[in-house]
Amino acid sequence: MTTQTQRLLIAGIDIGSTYTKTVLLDQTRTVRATAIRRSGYKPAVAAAAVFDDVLAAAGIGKDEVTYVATTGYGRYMVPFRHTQITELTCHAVATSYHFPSVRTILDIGGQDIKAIRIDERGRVRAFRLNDKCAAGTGAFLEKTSRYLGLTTADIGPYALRATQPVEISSVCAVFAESEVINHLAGGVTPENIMQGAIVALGGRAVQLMKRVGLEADCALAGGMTNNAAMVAALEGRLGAPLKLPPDGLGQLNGAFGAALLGLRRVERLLAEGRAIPAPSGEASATVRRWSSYIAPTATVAG
Amino acid sequence: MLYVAGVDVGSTQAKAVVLDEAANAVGQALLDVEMNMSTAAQDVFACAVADARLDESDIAYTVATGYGRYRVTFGDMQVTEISCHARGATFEFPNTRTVLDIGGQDTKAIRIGGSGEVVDFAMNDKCAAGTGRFLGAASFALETPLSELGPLALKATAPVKITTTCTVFAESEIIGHLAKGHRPEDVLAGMHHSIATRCASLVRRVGLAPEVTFTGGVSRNAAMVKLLQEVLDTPLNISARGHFMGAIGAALYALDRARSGERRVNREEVAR
Amino acid sequence: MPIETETSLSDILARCHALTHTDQIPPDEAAAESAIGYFPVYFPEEIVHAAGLRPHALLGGGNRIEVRYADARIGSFVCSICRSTTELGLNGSLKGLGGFFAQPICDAAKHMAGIWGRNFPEQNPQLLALPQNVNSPAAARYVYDEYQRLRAVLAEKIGRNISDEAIRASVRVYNENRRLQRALYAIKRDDPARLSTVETYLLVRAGTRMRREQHNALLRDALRLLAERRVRPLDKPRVVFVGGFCEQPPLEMIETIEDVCFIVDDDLLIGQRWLTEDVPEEGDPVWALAESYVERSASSPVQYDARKPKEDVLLRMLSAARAEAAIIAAAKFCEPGLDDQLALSHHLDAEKVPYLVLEFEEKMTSFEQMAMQVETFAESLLFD
Amino acid sequence: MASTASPAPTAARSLDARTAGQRLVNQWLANIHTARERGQPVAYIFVMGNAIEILRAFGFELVFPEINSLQTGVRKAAPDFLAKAEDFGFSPDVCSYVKADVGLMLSDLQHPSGTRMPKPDLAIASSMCNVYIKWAEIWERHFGTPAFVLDIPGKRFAAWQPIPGTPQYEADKRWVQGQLADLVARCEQITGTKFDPDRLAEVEASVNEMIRLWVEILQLNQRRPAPYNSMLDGLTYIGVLNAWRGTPEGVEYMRLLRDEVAGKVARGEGRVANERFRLIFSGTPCYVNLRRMVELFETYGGVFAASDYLTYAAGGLDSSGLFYDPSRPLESLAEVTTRASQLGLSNHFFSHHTLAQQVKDYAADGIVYHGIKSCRTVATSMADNREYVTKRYGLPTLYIESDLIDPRYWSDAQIKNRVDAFFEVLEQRRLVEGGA
Ligand SMILES: Nc1ncnc2c1ncn2[C@@H]1O[C@H](COP(=O)(O)OP(=O)(O)O)[C@@H](O)[C@H]1O
Ligand SMILES: Nc1ncnc2c1ncn2[C@@H]1O[C@H](COP(=O)(O)OP(=O)(O)O)[C@@H](O)[C@H]1O
Ligand code: SF4
Ligand code: SF4
Ligand code: SF4
Repeated sequence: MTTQTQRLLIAGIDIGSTYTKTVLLDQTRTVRATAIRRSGYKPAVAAAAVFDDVLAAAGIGKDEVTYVATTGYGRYMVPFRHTQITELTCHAVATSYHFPSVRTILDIGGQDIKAIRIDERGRVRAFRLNDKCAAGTGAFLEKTSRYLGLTTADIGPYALRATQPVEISSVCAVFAESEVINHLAGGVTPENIMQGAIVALGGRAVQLMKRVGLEADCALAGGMTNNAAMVAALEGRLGAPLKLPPDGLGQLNGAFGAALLGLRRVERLLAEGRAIPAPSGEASATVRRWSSYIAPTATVAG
Repeated sequence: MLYVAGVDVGSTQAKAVVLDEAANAVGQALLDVEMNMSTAAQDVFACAVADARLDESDIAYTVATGYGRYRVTFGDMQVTEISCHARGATFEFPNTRTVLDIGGQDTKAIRIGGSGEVVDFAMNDKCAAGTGRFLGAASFALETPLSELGPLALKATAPVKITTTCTVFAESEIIGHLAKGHRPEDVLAGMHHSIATRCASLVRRVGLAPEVTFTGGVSRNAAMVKLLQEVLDTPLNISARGHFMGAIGAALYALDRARSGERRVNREEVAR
Repeated sequence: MPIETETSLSDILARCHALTHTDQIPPDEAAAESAIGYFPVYFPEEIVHAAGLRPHALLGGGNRIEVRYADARIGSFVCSICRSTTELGLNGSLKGLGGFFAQPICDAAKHMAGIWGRNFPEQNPQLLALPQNVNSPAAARYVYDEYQRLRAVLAEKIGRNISDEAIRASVRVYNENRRLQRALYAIKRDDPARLSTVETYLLVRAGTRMRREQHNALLRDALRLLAERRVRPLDKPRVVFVGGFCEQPPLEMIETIEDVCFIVDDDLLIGQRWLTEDVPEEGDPVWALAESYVERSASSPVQYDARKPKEDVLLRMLSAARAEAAIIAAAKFCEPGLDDQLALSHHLDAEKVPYLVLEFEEKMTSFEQMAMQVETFAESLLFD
Repeated sequence: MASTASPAPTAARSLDARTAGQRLVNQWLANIHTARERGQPVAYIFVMGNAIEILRAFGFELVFPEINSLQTGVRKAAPDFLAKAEDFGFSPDVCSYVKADVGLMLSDLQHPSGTRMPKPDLAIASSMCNVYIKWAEIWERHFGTPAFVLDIPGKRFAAWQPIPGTPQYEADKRWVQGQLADLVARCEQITGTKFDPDRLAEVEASVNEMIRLWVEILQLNQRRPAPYNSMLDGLTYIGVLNAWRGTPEGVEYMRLLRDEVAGKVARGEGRVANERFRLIFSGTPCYVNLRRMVELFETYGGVFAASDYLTYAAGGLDSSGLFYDPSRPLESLAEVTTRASQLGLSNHFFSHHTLAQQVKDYAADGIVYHGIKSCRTVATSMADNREYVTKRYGLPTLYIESDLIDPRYWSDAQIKNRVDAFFEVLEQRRLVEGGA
């Protein structure tokens, strides 16, 4: 039997294409602990691992966690979740929690860019994702940095030292690599190349923001918030400051949003005097999938 | 004795071949293109010459080809990979009418006429999907050397359908499939298949006519050879020197020039 | 009893699926010769039907076929339905088609006729030049003339002329078919839990692979069974789906949407119910068809009609279906679709109607990203 | 080898007609600029599909959105305009002419040429390119100017012979004539002036003369060396031809041009110093890199002797020896418009023949196909066309892809690579044929 007075602990887990992130929240909406790991081979494993990390960090046991909300592309891969929400909704909720004035959010992730337009209540109004092309995602920077022998964390500080960034003209992230080689051969400094890549990426990102109908204020979420040079580049393009989630929650923004939504749900359940359901992880719709139906007489050409 | 060289500076690897008067390969070299194309060209040229136990000044004429052909400072002439691969392929397989060259960053299909002349060609556009890089990504994701990708893929029993065309994302799709519990060989087979079909359509663009010769670095990949033969449903000529075909073609053009009395212009400069 | 209902329903649907998810011209249709292929959107099937031939809607290759030949023949920025249809031609799936018609719905489609002309002259490929200007007083007469041309072409093919009476009979069959389709859509609209859009889609699409009389029977059975079907109500937002007028979205895409929304109206296979009212069954039947085309027809991005601004059409669709939001899809590289997608989304912005913009390709096979977008959309509609 | 072929000077020779043409273009732009204050009605119209004659007869000032858009490319302003349109929400896959034009609308119609484009009183979209119609819908939304769609049916199948007198030809003619009647009514209502057949007859007479000269000019390029490059000089000519179509000034210009070109032929002056290869260009040029593209070919002594683009741009009249009969102005306008579509513009069933014929007529060595990414009208079946032409006629062809005005799609290294290889092909072919 749960009561209003009971201590609540909500975990939000964001299983991204590159990193898996988690935030542990209590009923006062205070962040108790956070954890980040590379998603790697098995997202499910990474999720379980960050969950353990965050429990350890908070010094509590699994059973003390009231509710688990997952998000990110691996949101369905977590058996111990109570519910799953998409990262767009999570980013929207989290950002508008920090900055009610924000109307446009940019999330530059490892494998996609998302531009989200939200209303005053933090509801998603419109959004755009980049197409399935690496040119214009975090991967693009990581490839370039890998090539220049830099770690992801180096990218920002490094690029900030650029004096005259080169133009990266290739549409393709792969061809961009040989462009980088040529620039290096041409004696261009790595700083300037890195910055060039960042500017190129920034341009694409702002384009995407405009395509959702850019409205001030703007915020940046996702791992790219760790990249000071990118933040500067974006602000330059926008000609306006970007709001960044406080207390290093930038990359954790999705997880934080999931936790917030989880908490809301729990509060409603309690208010309605209902019990908190068991993890719904395995439950899935049992509608007939005609798309996966193989007609006996069907002959597939080609 | 007259010696000539062909240097093929590709996007990922630089190849050089030295031929003697009778067009026998007396030296060859293969280097990864690291930072600087010009130096890569210099180095691979030097290695090939050394491999032939010659001195750079013995080389009467040098033709440069490949993505970085204009960066070969010491070359006497530039010819496109298209002509060079065609020339090399018809030299090794005189009945060649179609050439498929899958390289590190671009893929070319070449149609060849009755007298070995290029009549038509097609190349991949501004997207690196379906090129050798795709395999590079696989090799990175699976931590398997390029040379072992093919053999491994051949072990596949239930090939996986690869949906991304993006070379960059291929890496994570592979990881995804592995995470879902697919066997590496099956995933690899899927990769190979997606490249094979892309390349096949390029071949059809110039019109498939036997015999078909498969050149470029990827021709060293047994699985790709097998798959292409299935998809194109025709046997492929494969040369042990397939990776060098561009360089060989270039060297043959160099030999033409040298025989017709041309001599390299800046010998002493290079000797320095 | 309901169990039996379910089984017999899914038998029917399974049959529809089998018929519509094979690329070969149905083998049982012994004479492929009698199949008259036509490219979207609308085609006056009645005239073909009256000739004793079988109209065969060409709806692309979906995400089942592997494009091997077509990429070498089609520009890189051209939609998938043109690509895959060309592929089906080149890989022999459409071998022996008794005729091929495209209409000037867009520049890509016009070229389909040319591609067919170069590659499959034996199929007598043609353009049925339906007009882009239906607002001129001269339009109906022109459509009439073009229909008579079609009638003559088909008559020559079968070696006898096609009587008015025969066409009138076909009009009757098709009028019933359109009535039955409207009945299906009524259920979808009033009781969406009873009939899903995927099911509707399969039922309607099956009509492109059988004689209309058979299809009428099939729809009647389906409607009877649907009436008996037991349904448990679900709480999902009601949306309309537009953008399926030509290139066909994969079933997975519709399912992905239906997982979280009720699609209460759509423009999928709109060509099958292009004529919105019964075609007059008296008088000159060809004139009746031509006049219906001009005066009583649906709307799509590939038909300009000053009387039907696309924005109004969508708003009417939304209110008629009591939908709270719209999903505005467009096929990749489909210029008409993409242009309208923008116009509509801007208008819905102004009207404060929530909408989701989706770009699809018939050949797409991974739906994670789309699921994420659709779920987000549903979440934005649901939660407060 | 090609690479050693001594490069020819690529500097374009200046024609005197160029100055004349330049003046005419400027005057035309000036007229457009001042149309509003002069209270002259303005019509937007596309080059394919011949309603221009009627508009002239009613004294409309003509704005060619296609020319506006290509000019943003020529003047290197395209990226800003395209970006504006894409920020507005247009997909990158949409026709870049449309996007450039939307960019112009969003820039308060301030064209980089310095001209302030007037709003249209009338917008005519022929069905020669269906995008015209979508484009007109955009104007309808933006300006509130209702679109007038002129549906011009074309060839129905390869063997179709719509001979005047046959029911099918008559049906199409009746249809077009009916719509032209609607258009006349629309014009009368907009301008408040009565339709004057004699005026139309005058316009038609001038058009006849211009086309007669234009065909002569085209044929003069069959001579070796070719006096001009259809993909550079030719484009300037066609621009003037359209802007001044059906006017005495236009006739004057064409005559001047014809004489000049004839003079060059007489003096044996070629566009390129040592003409080594004559080529046919199929498709629309890339206006952002026009000179660069031509230069890539001319350094090898390759000149574009002819192009199907010039046919599109001339409204198809050149292709079929079509002339108006000013004694029956409106009817003959309907006839010629219908024929031009059947025999010239809607060429889906015969574009490959036309090209092969041009290769013969112009003694060309090969065909260069330029696929336009965002233009389905040009690019949809070009590869298939090329396949057919190479297979059936054994002609050497080159296929390159970029865009009309979107520099993002121009990859110089890739295109140079292909052009280099193409000339190696042509050289090898010469060797094999023991020619040259
Ligand atoms: N410390 C850092 N410095 C700079 N960039 C970073 C840093 N950490 C992450 N990133 C960038 O953020 C991206 C991943 O961010 P994230 O939002 O976690 O992606 P996803 O959610 O798709 O896994 C990486 O591609 C990287 O470019
Ligand atoms: N030992 C090998 N086995 C199989 N494939 C190889 C091997 N070595 C190189 N490759 C393939 O060949 C590609 C490079 O081929 P190459 O023709 O040199 O391309 P380029 O000329 O563009 O550099 C590499 O991307 C790799 O996929
Ligand atoms: S262009 Fe490059 S980055 Fe984009 S999809 Fe192709 S390979 Fe990937
Ligand atoms: S999908 Fe669009 S572009 Fe393709 S054929 Fe249909 S209408 Fe034309
Ligand atoms: S699609 Fe092509 S022909 Fe049509 S308007 Fe655009 S550029 Fe012109």
